[in-house]
Formats: sequence, structure tokens, C-alpha cells
Amino acid sequence: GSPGPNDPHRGGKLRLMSTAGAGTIDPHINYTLQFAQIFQGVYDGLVAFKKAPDAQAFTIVPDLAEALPAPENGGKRYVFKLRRGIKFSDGRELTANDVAASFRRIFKVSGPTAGSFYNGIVGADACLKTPASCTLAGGVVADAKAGTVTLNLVAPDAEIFYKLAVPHAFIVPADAPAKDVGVNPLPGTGAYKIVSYDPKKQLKLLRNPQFKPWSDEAQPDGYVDEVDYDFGLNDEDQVTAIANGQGDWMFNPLPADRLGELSSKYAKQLHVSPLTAMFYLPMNTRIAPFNNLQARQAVNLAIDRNALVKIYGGSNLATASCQVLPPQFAGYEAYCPYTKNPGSKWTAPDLARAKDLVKASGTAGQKVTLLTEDTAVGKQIGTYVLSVLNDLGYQASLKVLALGVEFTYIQNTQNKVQISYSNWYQDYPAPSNFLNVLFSCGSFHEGSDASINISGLCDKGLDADLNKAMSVGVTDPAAAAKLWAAIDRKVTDLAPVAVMFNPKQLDFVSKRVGGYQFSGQFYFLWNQAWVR
Amino acid sequence: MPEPSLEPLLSVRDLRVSFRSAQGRVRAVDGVSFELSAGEILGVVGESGSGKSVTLMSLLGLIDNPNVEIEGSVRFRGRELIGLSAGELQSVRGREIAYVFQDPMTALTPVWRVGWQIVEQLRAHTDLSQAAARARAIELLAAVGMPSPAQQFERYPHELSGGMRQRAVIAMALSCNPAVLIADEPTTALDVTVQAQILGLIHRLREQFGSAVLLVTHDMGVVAETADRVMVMYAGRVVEQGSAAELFDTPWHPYTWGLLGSIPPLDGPRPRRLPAIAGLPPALSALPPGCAFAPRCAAAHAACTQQRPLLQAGAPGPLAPRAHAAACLLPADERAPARERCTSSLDA
Amino acid sequence: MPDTSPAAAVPLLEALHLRKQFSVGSALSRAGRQTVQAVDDVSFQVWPGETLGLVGESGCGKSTLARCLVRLHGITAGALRFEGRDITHLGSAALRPLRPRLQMVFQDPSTSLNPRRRVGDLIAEPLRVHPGPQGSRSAGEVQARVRELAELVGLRPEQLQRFPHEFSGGQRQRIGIARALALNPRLVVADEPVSALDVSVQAQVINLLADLQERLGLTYLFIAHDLSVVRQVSSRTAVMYLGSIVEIGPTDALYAQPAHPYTAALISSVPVPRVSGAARRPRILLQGDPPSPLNPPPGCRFHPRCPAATERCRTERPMLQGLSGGRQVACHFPLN
Amino acid sequence: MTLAILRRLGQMLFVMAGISILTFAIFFATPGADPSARIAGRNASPETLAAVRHDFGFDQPMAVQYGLLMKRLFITGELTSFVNRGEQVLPEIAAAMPVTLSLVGGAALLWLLGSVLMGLVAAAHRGRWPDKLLMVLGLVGISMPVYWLGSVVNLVTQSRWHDTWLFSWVPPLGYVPFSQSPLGWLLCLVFPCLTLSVLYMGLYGRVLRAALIEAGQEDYIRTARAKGLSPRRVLLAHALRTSLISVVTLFGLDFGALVGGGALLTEVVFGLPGIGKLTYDSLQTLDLPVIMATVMYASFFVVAANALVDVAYAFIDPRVRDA
Amino acid sequence: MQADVPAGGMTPGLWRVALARLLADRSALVAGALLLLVLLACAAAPLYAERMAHADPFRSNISGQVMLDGQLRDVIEASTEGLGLGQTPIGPTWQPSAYLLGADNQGRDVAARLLYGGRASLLIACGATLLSLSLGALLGIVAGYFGGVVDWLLSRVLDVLWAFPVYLLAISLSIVTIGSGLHLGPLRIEADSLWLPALIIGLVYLPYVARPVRAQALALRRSDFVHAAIGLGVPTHRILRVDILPNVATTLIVFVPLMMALNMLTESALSFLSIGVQAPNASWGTIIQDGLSLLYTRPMVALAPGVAIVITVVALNLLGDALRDALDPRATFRVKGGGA
Ligand SMILES: Nc1ncnc2c1ncn2[C@@H]1O[C@H](COP(=O)(O)OP(=O)(O)OP(=O)(O)O)[C@@H](O)[C@H]1O
Ligand SMILES: Nc1ncnc2c1ncn2[C@@H]1O[C@H](COP(=O)(O)OP(=O)(O)OP(=O)(O)O)[C@@H](O)[C@H]1O
Ligand SMILES: [Mg+2]
Ligand SMILES: [Mg+2]
Repeated sequence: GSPGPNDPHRGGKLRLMSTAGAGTIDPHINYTLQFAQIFQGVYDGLVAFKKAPDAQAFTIVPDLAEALPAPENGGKRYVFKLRRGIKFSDGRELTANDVAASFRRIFKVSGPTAGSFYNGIVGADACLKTPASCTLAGGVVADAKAGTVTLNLVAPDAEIFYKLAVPHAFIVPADAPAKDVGVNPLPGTGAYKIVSYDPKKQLKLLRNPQFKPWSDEAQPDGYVDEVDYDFGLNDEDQVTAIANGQGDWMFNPLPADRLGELSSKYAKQLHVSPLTAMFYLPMNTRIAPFNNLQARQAVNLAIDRNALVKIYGGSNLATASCQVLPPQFAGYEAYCPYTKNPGSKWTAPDLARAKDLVKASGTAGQKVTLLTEDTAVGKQIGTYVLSVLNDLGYQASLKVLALGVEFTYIQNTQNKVQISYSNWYQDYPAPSNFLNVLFSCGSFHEGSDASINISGLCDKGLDADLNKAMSVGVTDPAAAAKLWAAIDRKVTDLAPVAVMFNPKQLDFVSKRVGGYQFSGQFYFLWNQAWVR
Repeated sequence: MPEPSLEPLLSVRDLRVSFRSAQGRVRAVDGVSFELSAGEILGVVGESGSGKSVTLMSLLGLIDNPNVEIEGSVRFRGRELIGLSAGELQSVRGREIAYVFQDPMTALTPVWRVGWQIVEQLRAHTDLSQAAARARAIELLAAVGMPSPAQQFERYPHELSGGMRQRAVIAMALSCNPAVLIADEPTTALDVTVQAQILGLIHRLREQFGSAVLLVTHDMGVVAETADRVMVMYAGRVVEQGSAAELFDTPWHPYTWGLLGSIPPLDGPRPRRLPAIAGLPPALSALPPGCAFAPRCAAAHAACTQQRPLLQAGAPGPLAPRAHAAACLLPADERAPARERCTSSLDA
Repeated sequence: MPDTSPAAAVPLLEALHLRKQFSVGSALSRAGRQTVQAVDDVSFQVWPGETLGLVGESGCGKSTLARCLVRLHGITAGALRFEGRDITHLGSAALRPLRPRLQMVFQDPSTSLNPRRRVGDLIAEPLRVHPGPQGSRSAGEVQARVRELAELVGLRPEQLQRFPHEFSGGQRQRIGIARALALNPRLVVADEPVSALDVSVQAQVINLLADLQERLGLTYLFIAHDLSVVRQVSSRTAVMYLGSIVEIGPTDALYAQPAHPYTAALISSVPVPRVSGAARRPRILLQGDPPSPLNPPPGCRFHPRCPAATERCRTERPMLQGLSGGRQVACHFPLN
Repeated sequence: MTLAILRRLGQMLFVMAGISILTFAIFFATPGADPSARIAGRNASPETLAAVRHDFGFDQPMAVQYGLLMKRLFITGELTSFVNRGEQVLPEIAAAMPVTLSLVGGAALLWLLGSVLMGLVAAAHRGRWPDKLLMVLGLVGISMPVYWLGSVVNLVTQSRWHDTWLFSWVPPLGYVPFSQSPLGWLLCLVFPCLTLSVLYMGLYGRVLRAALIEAGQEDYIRTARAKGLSPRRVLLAHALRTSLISVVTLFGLDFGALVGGGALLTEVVFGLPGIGKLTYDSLQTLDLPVIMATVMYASFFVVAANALVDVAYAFIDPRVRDA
Repeated sequence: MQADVPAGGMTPGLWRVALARLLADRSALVAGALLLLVLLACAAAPLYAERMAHADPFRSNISGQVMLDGQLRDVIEASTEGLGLGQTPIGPTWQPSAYLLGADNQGRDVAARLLYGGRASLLIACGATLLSLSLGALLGIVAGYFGGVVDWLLSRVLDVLWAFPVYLLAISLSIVTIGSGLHLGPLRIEADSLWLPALIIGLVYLPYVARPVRAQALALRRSDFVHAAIGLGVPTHRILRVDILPNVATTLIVFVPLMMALNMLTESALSFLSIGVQAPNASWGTIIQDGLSLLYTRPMVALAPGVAIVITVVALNLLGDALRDALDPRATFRVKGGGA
């Protein structure tokens, strides 16, 4: 007979849904989780995140490279030996030249992370200045005959493998155009290939006929023959479609007013998984009133994280937190000074102490504008925090900006945003991806609208600690973890942000989907699911 | 001119029309009686607002106002028209009694061709085929003196001049050979030279089609030149009636004197001042109790303000509908001297 | 009777080859934009103390001419003199001091009075905007003058507090006249002041105008389409046809012996309120309708309707030429 | 005549140029509008940002940027989105058009039929209860926010009573192309069209009734009645025929505006991927090329509808034709 | 018309006559009463919120609790079935003392918010109406009266505004100003001010007023009584003030309720697209918007403000029609199909 839903089963069509496409299909440029999730089954890097559930996914395994190379030259050189016989979906064999060209392409197309992830490669400086003439000479050296690629770094980098495993470092053919390919997919080496893409309608994937599995950990074979990723339906309708079995999975968060119905009627089809992410309120440490430490701490003390968790969907969908690092991370040590009974866990807000702090800070009565984004959660959190700010004695007002606009707006130092709503999802599971990216002096760019250090914190001592932790990490991860834990505490004490909670992912799949797996890195592993 | 038959074609008895309004009841027509015989032209004169149009429109129930009240009797060929439903009146309207309205500029539906509108009427009352109706319409247009009638047939109303439009309206009115043609100020909007053409036309057509004509105007000159008999209205009432000669040569009512006197003469010596009627017509909602003209009448005496005069013939006895009659309390013998007094005193 | 002799040295108002054209129609309509020659080469004089009557059919350009004369319209070509001074192209500010002496009474008394103002204010308006002989007038002076004017035209003082819509047509025309007289004008251009009125009221207004002329020594340019009215009021009469004056002369002579075929036809068309008595003049029935000023016929404008038209009339436009007795006619073949 | 057409075209161009400049100006006055940062991605280095800015020409003077945009939109036709990079804008609009046309066309049919019926019945029963009832209904129709009505309709047909026989046939929200399933197409449009037409039905019904009653006082209606025509014929052939003129001009303008994306709220509420939704989405993400293209498209329809109405007006109303 | 002229001094002016006619119009009275009711209710918002519902309609009350029928309940209750996901606010209690119409997803009293929302909606509608009427009248009169180049220029500007799809323009303007408010010289409007949407809506509908006013001014410019005034030598500024403005005024007054109605719908639509009134302020549109995310569980949150809008707008439209009948039967007010 036919295999039951619980038995692995090859073939069929998986129907994914989202309200909209996520922009360009160029893996070197697209910087969205939505498409990273797709790219992981379509392209490969030299190394890869392990295709495994939850935090196991944070392990790096060799992918196009035969093995993880040992650092040479004091951690500044890595030599990757490529596997033989891997072919792109157009039938051409992958060579070392493709790898070198792909690295150059990151710069040539001005990839979003070219300056932040790959600026440590020798020659990257020149490439960043004049992308068109990028050679990365001495930085990425391909030896086609030997089948090796040598990567030379300016300085040791503890996180280099992570950076090589994200989609921006995926390998595409050497002759890929040196510009954004937009809606025309590039050939890849993964188990699936993208056959068509219309950002308003559909992304279609089929099996890559050239694909022969080489590592189940890095690029496992998929179960379904075809994947249709449809765009255009709103979230309510996606839920209905999945409930009726007309769709298999949706990308968008489930609408809040359907949660009750779903959790009682479709409990079996729901999957809750923890995320390495945090929702937080950046406070501008450079302008009043939050240039005052006590004022910032007061906000931290006053917010009722339970209420915020409720807004997000309840304690089953989020966990209150006071600190920057999420629980699954190396270096995470539970720490919460901003609660009724300070310790490791948040219990209740302490409004009285918060008010005292505001009084002590002398900032009471000042005008504060809170920025938030135009999503259901964003608006609700904004409204709630507004009440808190007013309770604290500020004259608070709220501005709601469109989803696409808010992030660049609050990042822009010229806009002098005092406090805002934001969230941060990891690029890769390293503490620096939170602590260094969000709070180092290097992440603050005066007068730029891409200043990710929104709170504008620039603390010499903290910067020194960050650099130390990162360099120690190259050789001694365990020692580094200790350092990171200290930094996490230090940042939390400095309170440049008020962390609210760590969210969880809620996936709703149709009855016929089996083999649901959640990767901490790429979330729902669609290529590991099967359909009846 | 054919000898007017004595059998009345249309006989109106004590017609009263009133409108209910916020100010109370407005009596627009108050006890009007007259007769119209076949082939006869009856002129109705009176100043603006004296109730001429309302009288005529109520004959065929054309007043489209929920607040109107019509009393009295209108007999056409012995058939009572008041109280008939719109459906029953349809066969009379346009076929037996046709209308020509005051303003040719607005009397035709602007979005239909002139010919179409004539054909429409023909086909509403006869069983002519489209082609036959068309031929007949062109014939009619020719009869009213339209140059190149086949072309005019295809024109829209706005493409015609005022005189041509009025001709088209007349052609339409005549299309079913009506027994009575009601013309409500058919020339007021036209120039004198064109007015002369239209009046000539009405005369000619009366001969040709034999219709009786009820001609409304406020121009004494037009009545004098066109009508066989004349009826003068003031404030919704008939103040004087009689043959044209009687009325113009020996007017009895002081209002008629005034009307005739206030027109500047076109020949002879020019008076230094015109013998105008003093004052203004009364508001219909607040008529004086006696003679409506009394407040403006130079010959009024005490009784005029109390007693409402009835239409009275010169000779005693029952009032013949065709007799010269006036609604005035002045004794017959005092009229001529009074008229003399009034006009000359004004000229002083 | 006012002095009508042309011997009075300077004409009060003089029009020389006056022209006024309008462009009409929308660019989208079938015919496109066209020009209308509403006033087409008109010349005449108005002498102090006289009443010049102007008759013509509807649309022949009487109102346009009147508005040109008081400079409510710009003038397309020609010249206009008032009191000997060229006012053809004066701007509105330069005209303002002249306004008190050159006034107009409008055809339709119901549209020429602002419905939202009380009658007293309407009559007072010219007094308020023009300074009197001793500088601007006090409120009391204005009030007194308004009462005086009201009495002059036969309105009761308490009626001054009412609105125009509460008056009858004849009364409204009196208001218009009072307003025009407020500043003691020399010339009053009256554009069909009685056409909208009933005969009985019409006579009252004509009498009023005559009385005022007598008392105040006014000069009128009196426009009407009713020939008998013009005859009653004017000492000289001009007849207009399609934008031009076809005949002008002393009233009695013109009515008794029209020189232009159009004048003759016009006079003969007027219905006379008489059935017996003196035999009426034989009627001259014209053919056709007045042509549109959009495409006037060539040559003599009247030739398509003229019973006596010849080939010459079709091609050559007759100019106004002098006849005996101060008369002028624009016809190749005058009737006498 | 040709000159007139040229003038009219000139005017249209002027208006559209004005609108495009206004749109452009509004866009660049918007805080956070500069798309470089969004295109470059979060945590982009300053160098990357500069490179993106240069690539997209955001470092050029405004006038040059505007010229470039116009050129890409109207001349080369290869305008691409800022947000969905590589996505061609014009095909996007072409794809959205049939959706909007289906919605607006269906609604127009409904509201024209409905309002003519409403106007006629009300005018015929002037002052009596059918008139009063219809006019109050029309008023309520005009007064309901369309998005709210749409939401309530959705609530009723998609959730509350979806399981009853009454609404079980209602398909899920969204659009089904005609080519894919004619029946599906029809069904998915029923409620959106009804919702959209309510406002206009009320509006037109009231306008038509007023026009009919006004026409009823015209002299030519009196003439028609004096001719001995039946009341129905007087109403239909004379009163309605002239009254329709005012409705036709209204209709032209409204239809133009709706086809141009004016049905935005309806499209958003019913999840129809038409022009309005496209515009709305692009405004949400500040996607200038798409905004510009849709605004130009919409204003083109408005301007063209204005011009067409003038021409059509001349066609239906002979008085205007050669005025 | 031959009027009998009553003896005696002052007679009522046209305005007084119109007022009398209005007072005699039954639908106008009904509309007026409805409007008054709405206004009073909105005016009493603080009274209701503080005295009866004891609720702050602008403060989050997510963790709050309420005593209902002797039971202490969470205002926002967590679902306990299945996986225990989702939170549901309290539904309508139909008791004026607490949560008459239920709570929204911030745990706030919907009834209190409804009343406060009405204030904002009415205020914005009023402000926008004032703006478009005053500015529109000014532009329209200037363009219509002076004609020529001025008219050409103003007309083209109005054409551009007119052809710019209403909602697109409003949305665009809102998006521009929502971030930092409007700072134009001395004019400073903060982003969360109610004047901002009022300004935007007023601006967007400028042509709706300016165009008919221009047409009317043009007609008045050609009317006999203005000619008469020119003929009398009345200075232009006085003509504008005395002859043009009072005659345009009737049209403007007729426009007031109709524009209010239109503005109200527009405001609610903008708020629905979350670019109108900014949280925590509420207008009926924002409440509907909040309510839509609860539509399937607590429909009353979205239904109630919708009904309020319908009632108010119907009343305004009725009043507008009655005013038109009473004042200026020929005034035409064109509602473009922008609100769809
Ligand atoms: N529908 C109506 N409602 C109220 N009063 C009306 C109505 N129609 C006419 N009247 C009144 O009836 C009176 C007579 O009007 P009618 O039209 O018959 O006068 P007329 O003699 O024809 O005047 P004109 O010469 O101006 O045509 C007028 O005073 C008018 O006010
Ligand atoms: N403002 C204008 N624009 C265009 N054409 C005009 C204008 N005013 C008058 N005309 C045209 O000029 C011609 C003369 O018009 P005018 O009003 O002067 O005639 P009139 O003799 O006063 O007629 P009536 O006796 O009807 O008042 C007409 O054909 C008219 O259509
Ligand atoms: Mg009449
Ligand atoms: Mg005139």
C-alpha cells in the first residue's frame, strides 16, 4: 500500500506559501531568512551548517570541501580541498575557479555583507573601494589542477567558517553575471534547482538532475520532487488553505486571532521551536533622556515582559529575557538584573524602583518618541511601551512606520530616534553576531542610514573586551565563551537596549506533511519533509 | 374665415385651480368659464401670473404637482375631462387637443431629433408605419413653412433657430389634426418679425386644418390681430370677455382700459406720459375681499372693496357665454365717462 | 422736450467705428473656436440732453454695444469718446473717476441686483465708494441721499431694509435706476430697462424715466426691442441689425418714413392693439430668420431677407450715409 | 479639430508630468525613503552602501534621477523594482490589470443596473415610501466605509456563516484567473464586486433620481405629456434619456479612477492582486519605481477618462456637440 | 414673481429664510438630532470613561483583571486548549460599568475608545473641511474672478491634484509626514497631531471645493450685478468681499456637511491603512483597524466603530442635502470614486 504519513516517502509536490516573495533571487545579494531557507537546498558553500534539528544545526560540516581545513599561518590561512565530481544544475562541473570567482562576485555585486563578513579576506579592501576591478589577489587563491582553494585572511577570525556557510558565500558558476540577477536564478549544486521566479506569484523548484548526494549532513537529498512556493495570499487565507489541505506550509507568522482555534483544532500540525533571536528596544545613548544610564535602566525595570510575551502570543511562543544573548548560544549564562528579585530569571516588573531611577536621573517630564513598525506585534508592543514610558513620567509619543521603512529609519543616526522597537535574528550562531554587531563602536556610523548599532553605544572598554573575546575564540572557544558571558552581562548592565523576550517559531503544516524538522539556522527544512 | 359653429367644442364651467403651499392656499384660477367653438380663435390676455397657463394646463390635467386641486367642469365634445385618469386622458392629449408651449427653446427634448419627436406623437395616436409617419412628418414640416423639411427632420432642436423650433412644435401639435390647438404665448420669446410669421401661420393653419385655437398672450396687439373673441384675466379671474371688436372698441372693465392705454402708440401723436395703471397686481394668496382690481382702479368706489363683481353682460338676463361681459360694478352708463376721466387724468 | 439739435458743440458720447468680437465655442466642438462680431463698425453720437433710442432684434448686439459704451467690455477696435475724452482703452482705475457721470441700467432687474444685499445698501454702494464733493461721505449723508433717491423713484423708506427678491420686477427696476442716479450721472445707458416688465408696470417705469430726465436733465441711450416703447421715449432712434446700425435719425421721421427696408419691415410687423379704426399699415412679411452672427452673410447683412435685394447688395456692404433731416441709412437703395 | 486634440494632449501631458514630479518629490521627502540601506541589507558596511548608492544612481542629482526614471518608464520600458530587484515593473502592471478590470467591470455592471432601477423606481414613486426607502438605502450605501463593509462581508461569508448552505459556495479570498477557471473567476468576484458597487449604486441612484425629477420639471417633459404619450414612455424616452447624460459623465470619471487603482481598499480587503493592491504594497515598501509607474498609470486613466468624458458628452448630448 | 410687500421695516434675510426652511425639513431635523446625539456622546467621552467604565482608553491594560459577575477575570485571557496558544480579550459584557463592548487586544475598553475615537474623527473631519473650504474658496475665487494667467496656473495645479488619485496622494503625503511631522517655516505639526491627517485630507480634497467655487466665481464675474458694481466704479477688493464672497458662501455652507462626511470616510480609510491617526490616539478608523485583527474572535471591536461612522455620515449627508435644498439648490458637489 501507499506509505503512511509517518513513513519517509519520495515524490510529490510540496506547496509553500507566503504573502510575498523576498526580492532578488541572487544568493549573494538576498539577505532574507525567507530565501536563505530556500537557498540552503539549492546552493552549497565550502562548508555548511549541519542539516539537523534545532541547535545541532549550528555545527559546521564540510560541504564542497572534503574536510574542514585546519588553520595555518596563525589562523590566517585555510586551504580547502574540493570534492570532485560535483556538478552545477546546468551540467558543468564545479571547479576551484568557480569558488574564487564566487568570492570576487560577492564584492562585484556589492553584496550586503561584503564589508562586514568578508572584509577580512586579503585584498578585500581594494574590492570594497572599486568593486568592478575586484581580484582578491592573494586573498582567494584557486588551484584548479590540485582542486584546492586557499583563503588568506588579514587577521585570524574565529567565525570564518560560519561566514563561509551562509548563503552569501554560496558558490555559483564563474561566469555568473557581475550584477544582481534579479528574477533569473543562477545554477547551483544543491538537491533542487530553481526553475522560475516571479516575486508576485511563484517560486518553483524541481529536483536538480545533476545532483548526486555526497554528504547527508551538508546537502542531503530531498524527498519531494517539486516545490511550489506561492505568493500573494494574506496570512488569514494561508491558514485557511493549510487547514483545508490546499497548502502545506506558510512562511508568515500565524495571525494572532487564529491561534486559539488552531491550537485546539490542529494541535498535531503545529510545531513550536525556540529561536536564537531577541525582541528589544534600542535606546539612543547619545541623546536625552537615554544618554542617562539610570533612565535606560528604568525602562528595563518598568517593562512588564509578561505583557509583552502575551502580545507575542503567550508564554508558549516567547520567553521573557533581560539579556542580549539567546539561550542556545555559547557563552549564554542566564542573567536578569531588571526584575523584582534580580537574579537569573525575570519574574515581575519593578515599577517603583524604575520611577525612583527616573527621578534620580532627572529626566522625568522629558519628551520621548517611540518608533515602531506597522505590524500587528510592532504596533501592540509600541502601544504598550508607550503606556510604560508615560507611567515613568515621560511625555511619550508613538510613531508607526511602514514595515520596510522602520528599520532603515531607526538605523539612520540623523533621525535622532530616542527609543524604538526592533528585533534581531542571528546570521550565524556566534555571540559576536549579537554583541559585536549590535554594540561595538565599529557598527556605529555617524550620519549613515545603515548604522546597525542603533543605540549608538561606544564603550572603549567594551570594545577591547569584544576584540579579545573574538581573538581568543580562534584558538580557545571555551575561554571565549566565558569572556562572552561577561560581555553579555556588561552590556546588559549598560542597558543600551531593553531586551524583551526570545521568540519561538510556530509552524503550521498541513496534515499530509511528514518529517518536519526545524533547523536553528535555516528553520523549517523543507527538503527534509515529505508529503503523502 | 369659416363661420364659427355655434355648438361649443370645448366648454369650461367655473374652473378653480388652487395650490397648497406653505403660505396657505394659492388660488391661481378662480371660477373661470368659457366656451370654444370649432374653428374659432379665442384669445386669452392678462399680465404675468394672472393664471392663463394654469387655466390651460388644467384642461388636460397637465399640472404635475401633487399639491394641486382642480374643481369645476371641462367638457370636450360633451365628455367631462376633469377627473379622468392619466391613461384616459392620453387619447385626448395630442390627438384631440394639442399644445404649443411658450418657449420654443425648451419645449423640445434636446437629445432627440426634431423629426423623431413628431413621428413619436404620430405613432402614439395612429397606426402609421415608421416610414409613413416619417413621410407625414416631413409633410407637416413643409406645411408650417420649414425650408427643406427633409433636412430639418434630421436636425436636433438646438440646431434650429427660435422661429424654426416654434414651427416644428406647431407641426408636431398639428400632426394628429387636433380639434383644438392650445397655444400658450407661442410668440413671446420671438422677435417681432418672426412673431409676425408665426401669427400668420396660425391663421393659415386654422383655415387649412380647421382647428379651434386657444391663444394665450399678454400682448394686446397680438390678440387684436389674431383672435375672434377675447377673454381678459386678472388675478385668476376673468374680468372681461367679448368679441375682439367689442373688447377693443368699447372695453368695459377699467383693467382693460389700463391694458390698452399703457401700450405706447406706434403712430399718431406721442403722449407725454403714458396712462399707466398704478400699483401692482395683488398676491394670489392674499386677494382683497371685493374686486381684485379695486386697489389699483381709478374708478373704484366703496362697494368695489367689499363685493366681488360677477361677470355680467350688458343686457340683463342670463349670461350667454359668447356675450360681451365684464366683472365690474360700474353701471353701464358710467363706463365711458369714467374711462375718459382715468386716461386723461393720468396724462396731466 | 430736451434740446436735440446737433448744434450742441461736443457730443456727450461718441462712438467711432466701434467693434467688439468674442471668441466662442470650445476647441473640442465640431466647429472649433469661432469669433462672433457682436458689434461691427458702429459709429454714432449722443448729444447732451437727448434720448437716443436703439432698437433691434434679439442677439443683434445691443447689450454688447451698451457694455462697450460704459466700458464693461474691452473694445476690439475703433474709438470711444466721453465728454470729448478718449476712453477707449482706459484701465479700470482710470475709469473710476468717470463712472459717476456715465451710468448703466440693466435689462434684467432680477439679475443686476446682488440678491444678498439689502436694497438700501445697494443704492448706497456708489455713494460709499465714490467721494462726494467734500471728500468721502459720512454715514448720515449717505443715508439721507439714499432716502432722497428712494423717494425719487417711488420707493418707501422702510422698504430699503428689504432684499431684492421681496420686490416686484418694476420695483426692482426702480432700485436699479435709483442706484444709477445716485451720483448724478450725465449719461445713462439703459439696456432694455422695461423688456422684463409687464405692460402696466412698463408704462410706470417709462413715465418715471421721462420724469427724471425732465427733472435732472439726464441724457439717455435707451435700448429696447419694442418699437413702440422706443418711439415713446426717444428723440432720435437708431436701428441695429446684426451688429451694425442700419438706420439712425429723428424718431418721428424715422417711424413715419423708414428709409431702410429692415426698419420698414420691423415697424410693419408690430401688432397694433386695435381691430377697427384707422387702417393699419400694410404688413411686410420678412422671409427667414435673423442670421447668426457667427457667419454673417457677405455684402449687406440684410440681403437674404430683403424683399428688394439686388446683386449689388450681395457683394457690397453699404455704409451709413447721410439723408436729409439729420438721418442716416446704410442701404444701397433707400426707400424714399 | 486636430489642434484641439493636440491641445488636449498637451494638457494631459502637463498634468501627468506634474503628477510625476509631485510623486518624485514626495518620495524623496519621505524619511527613510532612500532605498540604498534597504537594498544593501542590514549591517552593510559604508563601502557597500556607497557602492549600492552608486549602482542605483542615488548619488546623482535629483533631476538626473528623475530623467532616468522617466526614461526607463516610458522609453526603454525596463523599469525595475527597488525592492524585488530585477522585477520588471511594466509586466507587473500588465499582470495586475485584468484583475482590476474584472473587479471594476463587474462592479460597474452591477451599479449601473442597480442605480438606474433605483433612480427610476424612486422618481416614479417620488415622495412615497419606495422613494424614501430607496434613498435612505442609497445614503447608507454611500456612508459605509468600503473596507469595513468588505471586512464584514468577509466575516459573514468566510467565517460566521461559511458553513451554512448560504455561503458554503464562497471560495477563499484571492483571485482566480478566467483562463484558469471561468466559474472560479466568477465566484471569487461576486462579493468584491458587490461590495465595491454599493457606494456607487447609492451615489448614482441618488444622482439619477435628482436628475429625473429635475428633468420632470422641464418644458419638454410637459410637451411630451401633452403629446399623449404614456407616463412610462415619458419617463424612459424623455426624462431618463436626458438624465443619463449626467450619469454617463460621472460614470466615465469614476470608472477611469477605479481602473487606475482607485479600488485600492476593496482590493486590499479581498486580497485581489490588482493595480490598487500593487500600488498599496509598493507604497508600503516605498518602492519608487512601482509607485511611480502605478501613479502614472492611474493618473493616465483619470486624465484620459476626463478627456473621453468630454468627447462622450458631446456624443450623447447633441447640444454640446457643436456648441 | 410678484410678491406682496408687507409693510414694515426689516424683513428676514436670505439666511434667515433658509434657516426657517431648514427647520421645516423633517429629514434635516432627524439628521441634526442624530448628529447632536453623536456629538454629545463624544463630548461625554471622559465622563463615561472615568465615571462609568473606570477605564483609561489610551493605556495598555494587557495584564489587567476585572471583576465580572463576582468573578475576577483576566482582561486578556490565555487560551487553555490544545497547545495553549493565543490570547483573547474579553467580549462585550453589555454592562456599562465595564467593557460594555468588550476589550481590544491591549485590554482597553472599546466603548470608551469609541467615544474618544469619535472626537478625533469629528475633529479631523472638521479641520480638513475648514482647510479645504477656506483654501479652496480663496483659490477658486481668485482663479475664477481674475481669469487669465492666474486662472490658468491655478487651474493646472488643481488639475494635477484632481488627477492624482485621491488615496494615492493621501497615502503618499501621510507616509512622508508620518515620520517627523510637518515643518514648513513657521508651520509645525507634530507627527502624532490630529492636525496632520486633517491637513492632508484637506489638501487632497482642495480641488473638490476650488473647482466648483471657481466655476461659480467665473459665472458671478459675468453676472449682471457684478457688472453693475464695476460700472459703479466699486474697487475690485470690495467686489470680491461684498458681491462674490456672500454668493459663494451658500455653496460653501452646503459643502460643509458633505465635505465632513467625505473627510470622515477618508480619515477612517487612512487610519484603516494605518497612516491616519497615530496610536495611542484613536479614531473610528484606527479602532476598526485594531478590530480587524480580532474580527474572527471579537467582531464587535470592528463592528461598533463602523456603525458609528455610518450613522454619522448618513446624518451629515442628510443635513447636506437639506442645506442644499434650503440654500442653494444648484450647488453641485462631486464625490469622486476615491473611497473604494
Ligand atoms: N406649481 C405651482 N405652485 C404654486 N403656485 C403656482 C404653481 N404654478 C403656478 N402657480 C401660480 O399660479 C399663478 C398663475 O400662474 P400662470 O403660470 O398661470 O400665469 P400666466 O398668466 O401664465 O403668467 P405668464 O404670463 O408669466 O406665463 C401664479 O401666481 C403662480 O404663482
Ligand atoms: N460674452 C460673450 N461671449 C460670446 N458671445 C457673446 C457674449 N456676449 C454676447 N455674445 C454674442 O454676441 C451677440 C450679441 O449679443 P447681445 O447680448 O449684445 O445681443 P442683444 O441685442 O442684447 O440681444 P437681446 O435682445 O437678446 O438682449 C450674440 O450673438 C451673442 O451670442
Ligand atoms: Mg404662462
Ligand atoms: Mg440684450
